[in-house]
Amino acid sequence: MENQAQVYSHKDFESDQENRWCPGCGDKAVLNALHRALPLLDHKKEDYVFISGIGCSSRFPYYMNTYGFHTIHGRAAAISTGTKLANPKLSVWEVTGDGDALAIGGNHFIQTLRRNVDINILLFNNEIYGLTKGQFSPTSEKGTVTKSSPHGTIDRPFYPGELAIGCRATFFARVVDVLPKKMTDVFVQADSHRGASLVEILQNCVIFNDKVFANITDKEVRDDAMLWVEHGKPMLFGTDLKKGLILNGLKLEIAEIGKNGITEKDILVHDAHCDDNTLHNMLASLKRPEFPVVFGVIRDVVEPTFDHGVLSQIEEVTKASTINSMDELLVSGETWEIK
Amino acid sequence: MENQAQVYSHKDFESDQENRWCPGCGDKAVLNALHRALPLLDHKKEDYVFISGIGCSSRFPYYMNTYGFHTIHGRAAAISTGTKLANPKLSVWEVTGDGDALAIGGNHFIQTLRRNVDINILLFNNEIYGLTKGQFSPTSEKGTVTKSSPHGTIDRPFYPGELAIGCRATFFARVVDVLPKKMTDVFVQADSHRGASLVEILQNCVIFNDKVFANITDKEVRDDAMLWVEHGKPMLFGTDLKKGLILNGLKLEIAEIGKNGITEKDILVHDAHCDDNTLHNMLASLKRPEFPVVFGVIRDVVEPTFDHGVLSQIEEVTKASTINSMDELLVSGETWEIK
Amino acid sequence: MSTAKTQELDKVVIKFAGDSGDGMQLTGSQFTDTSALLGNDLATFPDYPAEIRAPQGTTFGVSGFQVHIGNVEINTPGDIADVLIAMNAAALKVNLTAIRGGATIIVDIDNFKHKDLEKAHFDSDPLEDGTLDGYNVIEAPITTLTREVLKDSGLDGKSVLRCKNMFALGIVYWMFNRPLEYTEHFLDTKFIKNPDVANANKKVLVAGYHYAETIEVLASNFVIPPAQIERGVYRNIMGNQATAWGLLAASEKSGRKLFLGSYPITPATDILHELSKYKQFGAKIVQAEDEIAGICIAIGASFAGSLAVTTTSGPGLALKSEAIGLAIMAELPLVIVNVQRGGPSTGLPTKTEQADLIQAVYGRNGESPAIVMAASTPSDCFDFAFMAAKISVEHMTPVILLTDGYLGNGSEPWKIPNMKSLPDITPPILKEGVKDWEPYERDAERMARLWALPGTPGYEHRIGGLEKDFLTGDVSYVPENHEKMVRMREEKVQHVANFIPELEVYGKHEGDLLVVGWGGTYGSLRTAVSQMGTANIAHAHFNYIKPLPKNTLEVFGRYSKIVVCELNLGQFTKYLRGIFPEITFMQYNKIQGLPFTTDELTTKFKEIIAQ
Amino acid sequence: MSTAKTQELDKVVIKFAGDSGDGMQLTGSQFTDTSALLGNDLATFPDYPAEIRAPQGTTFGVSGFQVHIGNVEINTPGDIADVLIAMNAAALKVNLTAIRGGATIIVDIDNFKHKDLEKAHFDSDPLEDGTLDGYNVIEAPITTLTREVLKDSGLDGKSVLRCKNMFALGIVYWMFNRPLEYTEHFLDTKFIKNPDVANANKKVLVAGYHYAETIEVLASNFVIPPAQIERGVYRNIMGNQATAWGLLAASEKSGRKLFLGSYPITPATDILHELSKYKQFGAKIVQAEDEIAGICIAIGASFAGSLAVTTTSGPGLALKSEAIGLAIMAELPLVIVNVQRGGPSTGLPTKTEQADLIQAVYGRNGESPAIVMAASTPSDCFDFAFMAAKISVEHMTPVILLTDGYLGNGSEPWKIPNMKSLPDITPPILKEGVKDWEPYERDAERMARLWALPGTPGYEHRIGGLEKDFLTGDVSYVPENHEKMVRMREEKVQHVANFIPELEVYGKHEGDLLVVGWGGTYGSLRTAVSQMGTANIAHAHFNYIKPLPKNTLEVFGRYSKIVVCELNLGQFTKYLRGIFPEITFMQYNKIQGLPFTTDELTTKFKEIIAQ
Ligand SMILES: Cc1ncc(C[n+]2csc(CCOP(=O)(O)OP(=O)(O)O)c2C)c(N)n1
Ligand SMILES: Cc1ncc(C[n+]2csc(CCOP(=O)(O)OP(=O)(O)O)c2C)c(N)n1
Ligand code: SF4
Ligand code: SF4
Ligand SMILES: [Mg+2]
Ligand SMILES: [Mg+2]
Repeated sequence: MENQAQVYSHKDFESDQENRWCPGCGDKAVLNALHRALPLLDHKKEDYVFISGIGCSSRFPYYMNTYGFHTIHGRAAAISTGTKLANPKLSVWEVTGDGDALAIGGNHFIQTLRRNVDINILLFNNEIYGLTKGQFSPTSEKGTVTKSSPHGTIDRPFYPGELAIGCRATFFARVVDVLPKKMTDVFVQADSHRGASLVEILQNCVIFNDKVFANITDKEVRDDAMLWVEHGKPMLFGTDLKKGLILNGLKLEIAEIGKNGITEKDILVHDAHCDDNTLHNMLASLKRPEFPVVFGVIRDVVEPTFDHGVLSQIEEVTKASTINSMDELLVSGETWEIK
Repeated sequence: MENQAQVYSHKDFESDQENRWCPGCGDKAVLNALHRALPLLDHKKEDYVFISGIGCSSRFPYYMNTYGFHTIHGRAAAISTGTKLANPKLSVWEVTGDGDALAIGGNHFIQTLRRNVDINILLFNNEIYGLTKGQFSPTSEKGTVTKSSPHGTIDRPFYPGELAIGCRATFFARVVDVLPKKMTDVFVQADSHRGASLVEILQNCVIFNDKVFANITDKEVRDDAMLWVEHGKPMLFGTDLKKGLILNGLKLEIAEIGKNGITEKDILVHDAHCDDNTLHNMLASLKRPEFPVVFGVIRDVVEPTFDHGVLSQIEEVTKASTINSMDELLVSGETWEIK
Repeated sequence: MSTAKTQELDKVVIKFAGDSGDGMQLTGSQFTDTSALLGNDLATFPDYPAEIRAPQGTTFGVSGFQVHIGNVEINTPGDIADVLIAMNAAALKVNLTAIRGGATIIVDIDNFKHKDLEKAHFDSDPLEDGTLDGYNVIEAPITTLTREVLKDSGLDGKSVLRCKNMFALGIVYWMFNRPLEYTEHFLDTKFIKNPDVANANKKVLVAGYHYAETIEVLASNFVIPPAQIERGVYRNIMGNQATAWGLLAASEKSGRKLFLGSYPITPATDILHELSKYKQFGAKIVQAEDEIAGICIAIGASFAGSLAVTTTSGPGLALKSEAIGLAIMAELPLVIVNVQRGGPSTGLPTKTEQADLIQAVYGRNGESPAIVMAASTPSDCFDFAFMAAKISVEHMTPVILLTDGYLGNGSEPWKIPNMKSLPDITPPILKEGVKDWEPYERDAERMARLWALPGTPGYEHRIGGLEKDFLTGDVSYVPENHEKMVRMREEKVQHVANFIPELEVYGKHEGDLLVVGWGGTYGSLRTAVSQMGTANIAHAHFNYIKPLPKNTLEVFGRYSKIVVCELNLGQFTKYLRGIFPEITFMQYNKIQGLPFTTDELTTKFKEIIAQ
Repeated sequence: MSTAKTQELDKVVIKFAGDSGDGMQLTGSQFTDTSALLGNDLATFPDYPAEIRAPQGTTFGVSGFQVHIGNVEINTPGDIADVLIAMNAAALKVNLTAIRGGATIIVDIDNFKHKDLEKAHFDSDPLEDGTLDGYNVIEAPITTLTREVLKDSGLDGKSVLRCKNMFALGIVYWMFNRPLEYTEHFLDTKFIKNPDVANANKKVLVAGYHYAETIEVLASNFVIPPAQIERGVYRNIMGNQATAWGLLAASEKSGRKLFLGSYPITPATDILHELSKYKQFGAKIVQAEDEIAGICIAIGASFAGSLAVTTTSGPGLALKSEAIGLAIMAELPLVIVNVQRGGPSTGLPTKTEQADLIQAVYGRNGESPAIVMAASTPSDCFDFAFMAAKISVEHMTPVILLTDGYLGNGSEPWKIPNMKSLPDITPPILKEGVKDWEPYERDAERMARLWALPGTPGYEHRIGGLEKDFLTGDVSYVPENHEKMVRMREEKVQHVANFIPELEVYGKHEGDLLVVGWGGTYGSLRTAVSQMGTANIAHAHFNYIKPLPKNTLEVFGRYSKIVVCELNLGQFTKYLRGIFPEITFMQYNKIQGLPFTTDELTTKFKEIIAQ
């Protein structure tokens, strides 16, 4: 936020704590991507605060050589809100899991997006409760078999992007643990967005939900399964980027460049900055196997932030106020003297 | 649900409790509309259960001569879920306010919609906390001046319909306290929908938020300000229903019949039952003064309900199970005998 | 003109009662303010209905305002009224059990018609059926006379009726020989944009005064001379307002911005309302989505260096339990104000009770000691809110401050303090540039760790809810470290005893009976003990619950009997027994949503002494 | 073949320790099951790392399983091990302080290379630097030998390594003269789809056995003859599983379908897992969005007539506080199982502690009495879960059942009961057709109101969290009614004392010292007291906390000294002092996330008696 003289390397952000995630856990890739993103940003090291709830992913702050707070389950959004409001010059990153944010923390999650507090929310979505050893989460697809759903789940899942847009979120992006460079890029964009920046990270839990995203991330399917959007660019995917999205009425369809006279010009160009969230919602909800899953910054619009609102109201009230110290307040209004 | 021999009148549903709402409170109109809706439904009187949280609106169960539970603040959705699951033949109605459902109860609200529990949710939205004497709520428009926001609110509001659609809700309708007959109609439709039926009721709080909906309900503006949708019917409004909605790309626009060659045929026909919720979301989010506010059943689609899923899983497991009594369970697996 | 004579009185309890819409709160406050200006000591208690605005004329829609004034020290709003103003039948019905035999009852006879009696559930007319035998009943046609006075005012019917409370006030002003100027001035200011309404009200006020002077029914009127009150500038203050101001004062003194994370709940909401008015002090106020968010937002703000506060009442405190544990573990300052109400569950939300003490002390998982304090009068809510904030930031751990609905909504004259006269607050903020600092390092005196604020270079560190290493604050599963930390957190709280005043008694230095109370029962207990005449009795009142004042045991030892009086089933008693197994505690409890009355207390005390 | 001689032993404590991936839990269970089949009494305790799967070879990734077997009564998994199997250097490091001097230590020498020592934070090699002087160390190249045995098996390297735990098990089977059949059969069943793997494991098991038989280092092997165990059919059962089964049994007995609303939390989650398996009993299981939803969904189900249950651990109990108050006010049955863990806050989630007692008893707003019980062994979790359900539905009020991580994860042989032998459960369900019934009418004996289930014609009524009229259940603000209801709710809970067994003591009927405990410390206290020889001592163990058994005071009166032993700072002690001010309680506390050891207890008891 403020200009800094110092130039940081990723090492500056690595803490001395032994990493306790399972070998092969996707969380490590995210950590690395973030270690690499921070030096690209414009904050002083001492201004970073990482605040997490409880879960495997919520151990994140211990591995960051910044200010950090590993709080209680589900409440990281509220605690982050408090920290940001109290000192708006801090760069506050909330780290949370699909259980932490969307089960117990569901309320704070939606309220934080609604209020548009200027924090970055890293939502580690592994579609499972890792730390408690493998129960289904609110993002587990229907039918998921886990220790607490031996016959498959009955719940329909949440789709974080759709839920966020239901709260009129101003920033929503999706990344995946296997593509660290792209993660770093998106983290940088999340930071530069003023307001609540929600980044959904598809993260593989090797122990309890291994390969849940394999149908998206496997090398063989990846090209057809991922569509990376970029503001101002046509929404292309597939090997050699020969497929793209077009609109038919209120529905998205896949078109192949070169077939049926389709050229790149026919392909929808991504507008992350348009106020109307209809298309963003459609993009966020595309699912395999009919469609590719959309990655990158899907929505990024400017709206007043809550923290800024709080500050400017304080300023306005202060300007207008005639009572400016406690001694003045104490004798204001009706008083009388006993002599 | 089950066929009933008995025919009820609204009097059968009136309890003997003195009504304690403020004179002129919109809650009373809702109560009357519901007293009149129940006799039109197919449940036995003893099968109705009204479950509320805390708030002025949550006193509702006391005025219903049915089973009722006035619970704690924000938890009516969870408690209703339990009651419905425990005895699926009951007709469970959750009664809640904008604070009860969308502030403290936000999490249970979204999870209940996500799970698609077969209950009816009456959300009394007066954009204020009534019972605690007038603080802003999560639905209060930005800038609202209340006792706790003497300088206007900074929060952006929730729009219940949008939030619900973000949870993939299967039923969303909107009504208003000043049109009791329409309320009754919609309550009947909510009841016949299997799954979570969310009815947002715009309700006037005469004491703390009087006339907040006047720009919609005032006799002079009403015709232009309200669009009542009905499945399969064109979306018309205005005096003599001469205006209607048309689609321009991904945006809704207002067209006037007779102008620019527009006829009734050009007007969008409402399809409440289509799976895709894009248009429903657009309808739910129309706002004054650019657009009329949309009322009636906006979305009503069939999806498996949570309660049905729970029951059928029990049936399946029971069929497949070889252990069917506690005595059998106790001696199952590894045992040994000491002689 | 009446020939009534004027009598001098020591003190009197007056209750104004009417429909929610009748303006009884305003009427009562006017009488209070005028009396305060005359130098009386006083205490008040408003008594709102649970419903926002119940149908007119019903018993559950009655709103009351009781004021106790005197030329002697006044500690409570009074048990029962000497004068009742009943604006309708329902107001009489509701208050019948709360007036002294022989009391004066002024009724607006216009609202005792058949339908009024019915709504009030009177089977027959109480003005005729002997119900009021033994009372001095003044039947005034208040509504009719108000209409009459204003018939040419040009005001509409509804506005005219809104003036009738001024007629009643006029009568009472005459009865107690009070001047009208203060209220006339108030009306002019309040209706500055509407002089017609101001004038109408003033006219009716004067008419009421003259009516009382004229009619013969009032045998006499009274004078209550000024009390012996300490010199100084005074104001009236309500408990919840005093709490809010105490917190603001602590913010100014400590140099830490106030940060409130709160969710509305009766009867605590007024603190949120009050603080929302003073953004010019840099106070940040978040009305959160629920109690859990309220406290968590505050904890986040505390981490960042604010004077963090959350306010609530019983059910809300229950919801905050888990997060309080986090603040204890993270050793962050946090003030939790709990304005108690009747429980359990939703209970009696508009009534008073002291039944959250044990929740405040014990209501969390694990060994999670919090400092617990309690205010005892509307005005000392200021002092204890200030002290709660001071102790919390100086000792780096949460403080729970208990008040109650009776204190929060009650008001009394308050000698305005000077900010300079308040103690300093010195939060242990870690200054830039210190070497070799460890996050859980602590000073010997207070055992408080240092507050290293995010944004300060070089102190990057991580805290959290898992058990912490004694020095580094890193996560530690070491068994001995856990035991050390559990004992340290308890000891740190106990250490606060070195920083709080010792317990003082009122009455005999030693004797037959020590009356023990805590929190909001101060007024009733002090009054009762002072009325015990020559009995060998004293009163010890606790504001510091955990830790207790250091001399507590010594004080207890000076009396042969101890009775702990509480508005619950004996929570403080149980707590004291756990700490002082060597002392025998008797207990006296009431749990009716109401304060103790002097009578029931003195009766009990005499009984105990006689045993 | 070895010429070792066979010795007879009374009991032995064996600890299997290795990397999380080394299969130590399975190894331990196999040894346990085989010993159980031979008729030994036993108790076990698994000791998981907090991390799911930490990097190989690190100390925080060590997983252990301790088993205590004997031909005498065994009440605990044992304080310290007589035999340690350490699959790598980290496993040795972590367990060094938990083995008896002179113990036998079997190490896999292949995992004591330089990098292994480094990861385990050994500065020098413990096998050489004298660290293990005084122990009987057996250095076996387990990994190498396993590889050797399976070199022609066709299995890949990873799968081969997964068999090495069987080598260790084989060694231990030889040491204690156990047959291999049970485990061989187990392996055949477990890998029924993968006979290659089954055969490989069996081969390695036999190889280990033969290795031990062959090498000369093992001076002797041991026999532990069967214990004197009551006749009957037995199984091993873990505490959490027993809790689940007790609830299922109560459901069958009461005719009320089980309904669980729960949210995962360590160490309670296994109850949810276990119950999720038995939908064929009609049990409805909802994994809710959080603890509050979990309890509220259960309350909704209780209203509709289910046997409603919610399960959690400390922080979750804190979150449920408010809703428990609702169930108390609405007088609905509800079983709340709290599997305690180390606190405060997130604390030590995988460690055991008894520090939620006071939260269970007091942690709610207002006067909100709940029945509180505690199980004391893994297997009696069945009995107390059953009783909690019985009491809750029969008395129509919530019951909090406390267990802990030590009980929940521990296991022991359990004599399988017969459903007929369990007491009946008769919920007070209101039958159709009763006239003149009132919602809050109650029977004299139990003071329970009747359960009028939605769906029953004619009983339409409203309940809720506001104070209720004593009879009609309508909302009531009447002061006297409130006091009556508050006292009634407390009394109703106290009345349960008439329905529970009296307190029994183990040891002397009267004497010098009564050792008092509650819940999960049963095994340690009983063992310690039994080892006090001729001392005039007895042990009284509480399973019913609120209300206490009726004869509690009488029992206390029979001993000159009483010491209350708890894994907290003295919560039960405080509670008892509040109830029995006439009794002097000493206390002995430990708060390290670990159970008491017999040694520390007997030392303490002797000290007290000598005083
Ligand atoms: C109040 C409370 N309830 C429950 C838990 C147990 N718990 C810890 S983490 C967790 C879920 C973790 O899932 P997620 O947020 O998806 O994180 P992951 O481990 O998958 O990264 C649960 C249920 C807790 N610590 N505190
Ligand atoms: C745990 C808890 N927190 C707070 C409250 C106080 N409270 C009661 S109702 C209410 C809000 C009511 O608003 P809404 O749900 O919109 O209902 P309305 O009164 O407007 O119908 C609040 C904050 C409470 N009763 N319990
Ligand atoms: S359990 Fe899953 S999410 Fe947790 S650390 Fe292991 S791999 Fe990662
Ligand atoms: S306060 Fe408002 S919502 Fe509540 S009863 Fe009165 S008018 Fe209705
Ligand atoms: Mg997860
Ligand atoms: Mg509302």
